[in-house]
Amino acid sequence: MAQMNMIQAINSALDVMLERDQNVVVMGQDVGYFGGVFRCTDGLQARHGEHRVLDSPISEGGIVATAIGMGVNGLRPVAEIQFADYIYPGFDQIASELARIRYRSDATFTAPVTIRSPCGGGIRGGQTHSQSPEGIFAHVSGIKTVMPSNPYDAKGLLISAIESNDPVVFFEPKRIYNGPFDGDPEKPAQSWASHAKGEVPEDYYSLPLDQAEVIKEGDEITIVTYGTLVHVALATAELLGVNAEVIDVRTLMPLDVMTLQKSVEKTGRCLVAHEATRFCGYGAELVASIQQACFWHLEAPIERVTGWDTPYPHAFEWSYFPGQKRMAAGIRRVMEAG
Amino acid sequence: MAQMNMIQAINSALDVMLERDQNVVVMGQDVGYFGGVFRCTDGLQARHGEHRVLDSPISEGGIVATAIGMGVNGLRPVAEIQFADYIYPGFDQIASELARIRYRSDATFTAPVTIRSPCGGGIRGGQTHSQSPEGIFAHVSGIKTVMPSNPYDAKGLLISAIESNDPVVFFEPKRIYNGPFDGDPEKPAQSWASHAKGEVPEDYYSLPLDQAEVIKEGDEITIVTYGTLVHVALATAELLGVNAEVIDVRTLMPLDVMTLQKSVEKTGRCLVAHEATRFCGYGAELVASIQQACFWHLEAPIERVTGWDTPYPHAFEWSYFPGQKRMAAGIRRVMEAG
Amino acid sequence: MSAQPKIHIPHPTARPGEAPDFSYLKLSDAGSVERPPTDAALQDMEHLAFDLVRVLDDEFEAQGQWNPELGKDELLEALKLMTLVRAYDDRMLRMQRQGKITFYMQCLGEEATSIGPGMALRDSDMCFPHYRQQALYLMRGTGLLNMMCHCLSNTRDFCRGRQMPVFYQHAEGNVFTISGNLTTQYPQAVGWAMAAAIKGSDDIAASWIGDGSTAEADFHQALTFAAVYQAPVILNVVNNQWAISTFQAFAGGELRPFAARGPGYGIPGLRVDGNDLLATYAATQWAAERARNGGGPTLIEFVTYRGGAHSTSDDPSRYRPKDEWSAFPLGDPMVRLKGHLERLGHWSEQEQEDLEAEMKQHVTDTWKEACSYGTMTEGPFLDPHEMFEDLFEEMPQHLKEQQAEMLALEEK
Amino acid sequence: MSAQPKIHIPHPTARPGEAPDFSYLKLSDAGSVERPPTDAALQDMEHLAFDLVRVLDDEFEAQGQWNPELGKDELLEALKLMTLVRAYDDRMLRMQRQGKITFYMQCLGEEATSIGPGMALRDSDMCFPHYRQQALYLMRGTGLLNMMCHCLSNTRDFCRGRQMPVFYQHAEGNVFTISGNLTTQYPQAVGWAMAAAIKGSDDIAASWIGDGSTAEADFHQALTFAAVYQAPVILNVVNNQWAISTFQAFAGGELRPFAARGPGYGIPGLRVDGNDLLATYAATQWAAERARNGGGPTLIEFVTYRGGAHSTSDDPSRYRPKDEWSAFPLGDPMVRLKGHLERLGHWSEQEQEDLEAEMKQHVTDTWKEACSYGTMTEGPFLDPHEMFEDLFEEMPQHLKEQQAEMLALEEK
Ligand SMILES: Cc1ncc(C[n+]2csc(CCOP(=O)(O)OP(=O)(O)O)c2C)c(N)n1
Ligand SMILES: Cc1ncc(C[n+]2csc(CCOP(=O)(O)OP(=O)(O)O)c2C)c(N)n1
Ligand SMILES: [Mg+2]
Ligand SMILES: [Mg+2]
Repeated sequence: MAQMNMIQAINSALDVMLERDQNVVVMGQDVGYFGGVFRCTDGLQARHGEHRVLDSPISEGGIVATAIGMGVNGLRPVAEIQFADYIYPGFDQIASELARIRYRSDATFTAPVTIRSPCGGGIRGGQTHSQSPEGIFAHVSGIKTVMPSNPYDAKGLLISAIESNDPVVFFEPKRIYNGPFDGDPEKPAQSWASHAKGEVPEDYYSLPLDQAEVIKEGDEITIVTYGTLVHVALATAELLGVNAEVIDVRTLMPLDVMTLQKSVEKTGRCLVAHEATRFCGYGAELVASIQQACFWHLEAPIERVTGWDTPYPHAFEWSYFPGQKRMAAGIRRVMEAG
Repeated sequence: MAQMNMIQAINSALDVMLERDQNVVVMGQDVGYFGGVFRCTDGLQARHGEHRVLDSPISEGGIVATAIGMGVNGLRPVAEIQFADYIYPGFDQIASELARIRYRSDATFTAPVTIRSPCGGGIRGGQTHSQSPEGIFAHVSGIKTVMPSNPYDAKGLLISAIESNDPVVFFEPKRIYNGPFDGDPEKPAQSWASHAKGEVPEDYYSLPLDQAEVIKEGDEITIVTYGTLVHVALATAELLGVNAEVIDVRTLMPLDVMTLQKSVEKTGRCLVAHEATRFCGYGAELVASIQQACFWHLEAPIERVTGWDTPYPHAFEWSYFPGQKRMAAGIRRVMEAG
Repeated sequence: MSAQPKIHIPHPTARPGEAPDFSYLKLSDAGSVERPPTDAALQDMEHLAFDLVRVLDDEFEAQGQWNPELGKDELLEALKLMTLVRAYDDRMLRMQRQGKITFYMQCLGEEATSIGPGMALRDSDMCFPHYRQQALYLMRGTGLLNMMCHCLSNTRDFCRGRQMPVFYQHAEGNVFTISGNLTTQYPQAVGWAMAAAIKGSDDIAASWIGDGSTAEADFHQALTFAAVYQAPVILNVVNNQWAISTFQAFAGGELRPFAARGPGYGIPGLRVDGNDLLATYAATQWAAERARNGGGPTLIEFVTYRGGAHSTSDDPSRYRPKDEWSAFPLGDPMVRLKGHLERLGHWSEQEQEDLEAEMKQHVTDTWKEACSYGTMTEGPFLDPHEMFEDLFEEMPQHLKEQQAEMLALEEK
Repeated sequence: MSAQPKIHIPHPTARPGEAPDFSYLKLSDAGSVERPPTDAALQDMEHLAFDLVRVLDDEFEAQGQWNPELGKDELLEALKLMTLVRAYDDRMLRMQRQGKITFYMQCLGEEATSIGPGMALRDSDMCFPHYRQQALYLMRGTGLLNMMCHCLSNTRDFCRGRQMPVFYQHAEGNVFTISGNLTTQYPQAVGWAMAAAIKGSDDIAASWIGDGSTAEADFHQALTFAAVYQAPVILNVVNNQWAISTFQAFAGGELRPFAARGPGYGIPGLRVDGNDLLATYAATQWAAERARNGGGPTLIEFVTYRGGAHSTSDDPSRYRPKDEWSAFPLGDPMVRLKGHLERLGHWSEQEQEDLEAEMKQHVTDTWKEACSYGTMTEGPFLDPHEMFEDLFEEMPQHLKEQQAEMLALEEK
């Protein structure tokens, strides 16, 4: 076992897969010689060659499209979109093509492409470097959508994504690349070194792409979340002294409803939380699925704690980010209702 | 008053606005000389000139982008995307630009663009001519999303969309262009002529962009829906002899929660229905909003009747479309629960 | 403010009721354009994007350096295929009119833009077609029966009813699954070609789009990536003068031919007589050799004309003269190929008549067989529960539940 | 399978530690390129996409037909602006390093690519810049103070804290709001220009992007729409040789200059010495006159060099030689402009020193004033509740509720 931050864990996943499978190729803007603007691909080109770790033109549509073509021709491309905010020029190729090639061809053609992209705020990136668009991708039938919350999961889930014959969109919350973040920007930065999930095997391992994880057991309330907000939820519940069960969804599509259901049937109360905007976001699906599965067990309405329904403003990062204050208010609303 | 089908009503809205406001321009593929593949712009170029009703190159991204530029320069463009399935190449310009220009510039720049696009299945269009992507647009902060269910609303809402200084994405369920459709494909085609909402004033009028409409009052269950499924809901409830309150959402964003809440507080039971795929779709937001607003009044879980979470297969159009059978089952589930 | 010319609005040269006018088309004489070596430098052949590579002259004789010197068998094979495609198109169009299939798209008049290239490629080269290259599927062994069954969405449909008619696929034959979304396959072909080269294969990729489709973003993405990585790919633009109702000028064909986009990116552009099978073959052969030898991509514009409606949903008499096709200066590819074979003494009017009758019969027989696997109105039908399959390799839980929901409803 | 050359991977001519090598840049002598009339036909000036329009020679003398014959006042105005921009960049870069602002992007070495064009345009012409045209905002009256306040996201920030530093805007000055998304403004500029023409105005639009950004889809959409409608627009590509870590070859600049994309679409392409203010002015003047008279769009490539890091988040020493800028054959635009003024006897070393000191002082004073309106760490601060405003013309109910939620929490 080694200590890794999320960047190193992702780098390690790519390295392991480039080594194990000659068909794996890594591509994206600045990922080659330079090693990526967040260093996730650092050293990979030097180790695996410039025909397997490719710098790409600044064209997200072209990156996804050529990755599809490569996938159809037997490669297993892992494409980086430099920021999730810039994935939209590639959206048509993802939603209309990548998600449908297997289906429309009755599985005679497939494109096992993984698209990695850093998402979320917290690095003063303003409205164009902070988005969390996972809800949009979760709604597109035919792709899997993943968001890890720690180095251990990041590596194991990314390896599974690369090995999957289904296309996977893999969002990496950049705020927790270097350390867990509990939602309090005043605190000194944490590192993954002191965190259990910062222990990461150097070799190959994989994690299932359809299982949520109960991060902390509890019986008073279920907090269903993923990405950065897992850490905010844990910290806030502790602060409030609420015995919360915190569930990390991990794979947003397909959703592991069973794990959520079990928990909410136990606690009777549920809070759903994410950093993305609220309206018609992923949290809505969580609420809809949970209320259907657990209606008779619910003792209070399911509440959502999310980013506001505006862009992520540069000056108001911490007013925008759903931190401990909003999480606490959400927990209280759920706990006090009824 | 005149009898109009939805195509004529849309045509009339465009005509009225081209006449009233010299800044209104209409653009899109085949909309000019030809009058549009669904004939929504028939005759407009001849009447208003080829500099105000423009054929566009086959480039949805370019259409949206140039419409934005025109909007910034004082015009009020109404752009047609030939099929909602083909809106994605324009998605970046919609989500990253159109939705944010006012916001990021503190309202010093605005682009009052309306984007019209036919959506939905029922015309044997297969997986690339049948999509209902409204949920994706409803999730993008900064645009309004509208879908009318009849000629009267189509004209009034489209006029409001064009007059609005906010960008609006306006989806037109093509299955009901020529007549209401109650979900039974075996029945002879209906025409709008015999329908109350087929009565459409020839002149200017507008409808608010933030109000749902109670189409039919009832007290046993609330069916919240929009577009084609409004008609399916009405027919099915009647068939079942259930005294349903049927609400047409009309404007999906902003959502008129108050009207839904009032109804569900009265009925205690709610079914949400749309043609789009279910997972993380617009129905999830309806469920989430309603369960939060009306939790203490709910006597049963809110159910969803939707398209399946697959593409729209050519051969199985009527197995895919959420018709009367699925609507009836949904109503029964809600009515019998508890 | 001054009295200012407004923006330019492109117009076709003739509208319904007016006399067709193709004077805008710059034509070269057959045989007049030089054929550079396939490793020539771009700057030595830029004119190829403006000239028109033609082999067959008005007397149907093959002329000049681009003559691919096809033998009798190959020429006859091409003619047979063309005759078959036309018989197929004709039948399917009528079947659509009779409501037997929901939709159809002919390639009438454009047959040589896929048959020539298809013949000049290797079977292991991958094709990413637009929707008017039905000939490619026939050439690569898809089989008429399978294609008809697909158009019928019947029990033998290779995509199990998931796609509209004419959106074929043929993995074993290396022809990609057609998308309804224009131009998406163009940069995919570039990616496929890059992968071939990365894997050390000398297979190449070829893709086709229409003139109107060149305006889509994916055109640029394809050309950019192809140029940057020197991908072994042939990018074809079938300029049949019309998109749906808009003339090719609306995609930017008015000022410069589409082939001329190529050199701007550093990619050779060839403008080719698309109704001359010998020319379409020769151009592809040239570009394939160049690509296979590491010379990178080529952009080929085939100048042709859409002889029929855009699709069965279209009525071209609303926007163009009815007799435009007959006035098209590059003629009919079938008449020209047949003329060439006759000229060579390999073929006669009678033999052509017999061939047409034979193909028609073959199509009729196959249609009957196809219908025995089901039509839209008469069984046997595909099983609708299959609609949940193949979206993912393994069906996820929520789709299993939806499938169960569908089943449960039917049992009621 | 054969031993096959793999795909081509572009390489820069030098990596860290290696000697800079600009031999790939084709240069023309100053004054050597002819200036065609602004209504010339494209085919008579295709070479302009390959040549390099230069006015200032190595002795800083203005040469040839492109000499815009600027007067002393204009030249001095340009130099002052350049000096100001450099002082501003320098200060802001240091302020970012000290943590006073969160981010910054210099335009070091590229100043002439916006100052020349900005001067040659009319004030009513609309500019859609990339993020390295800070000079345009200064020229159009945005004001140094406002720009600094924006970078500080303080109470005077014109976008009320919504955008990252350097994403300026200036509606009254007709300079658009900058987007973080590359190239999106390019086709928007085309639409703006189309609208101007439709409305009967003779205002034109100009837009700027970088070399790397030409690979984005919007580049193609802009060129296509501009060509089809002959929109009165100037599309500038600032080729500063680098995107972030990737050399311009990765956008396809290796085989053909970016200016050469233009003619492929039917748009004149000019390749211009971007470090020669007289040339950047002259090229814009030419293109503006052409556009204003109904001659349609022009694509201009300014050849320059990114003197600094990509942004304050970047460390260029990881991917390129440290001394590359000093070896750049087109020099430093400020040195050249100053040299020209000296040569004309209008300016001296001493005057320049004084000017620099003055500008530095001005920037320092303004910075102090800007900070009085708040910094990221010290108040006064913007009111965060304003974040819900302006997304829509009227705030919809759900945003009112979210705003109330935020307020309620604070009261606790
Ligand atoms: C992305 C997208 N936009 C629009 C359409 C609708 N559409 C289908 S075919 C067509 C015209 C294409 O013209 P062209 O590329 O010239 O091909 P041709 O039909 O002439 O072969 C249009 C606009 C589509 N299928 N996909
Ligand atoms: C759509 C999009 N993709 C990626 C990025 C990230 N990014 C910001 S600047 C940049 C490089 C741009 O290079 P170039 O166009 O040459 O401009 P320069 O910085 O040299 O002025 C990249 C990749 C972005 N901002 N937007
Ligand atoms: Mg065409
Ligand atoms: Mg650059």
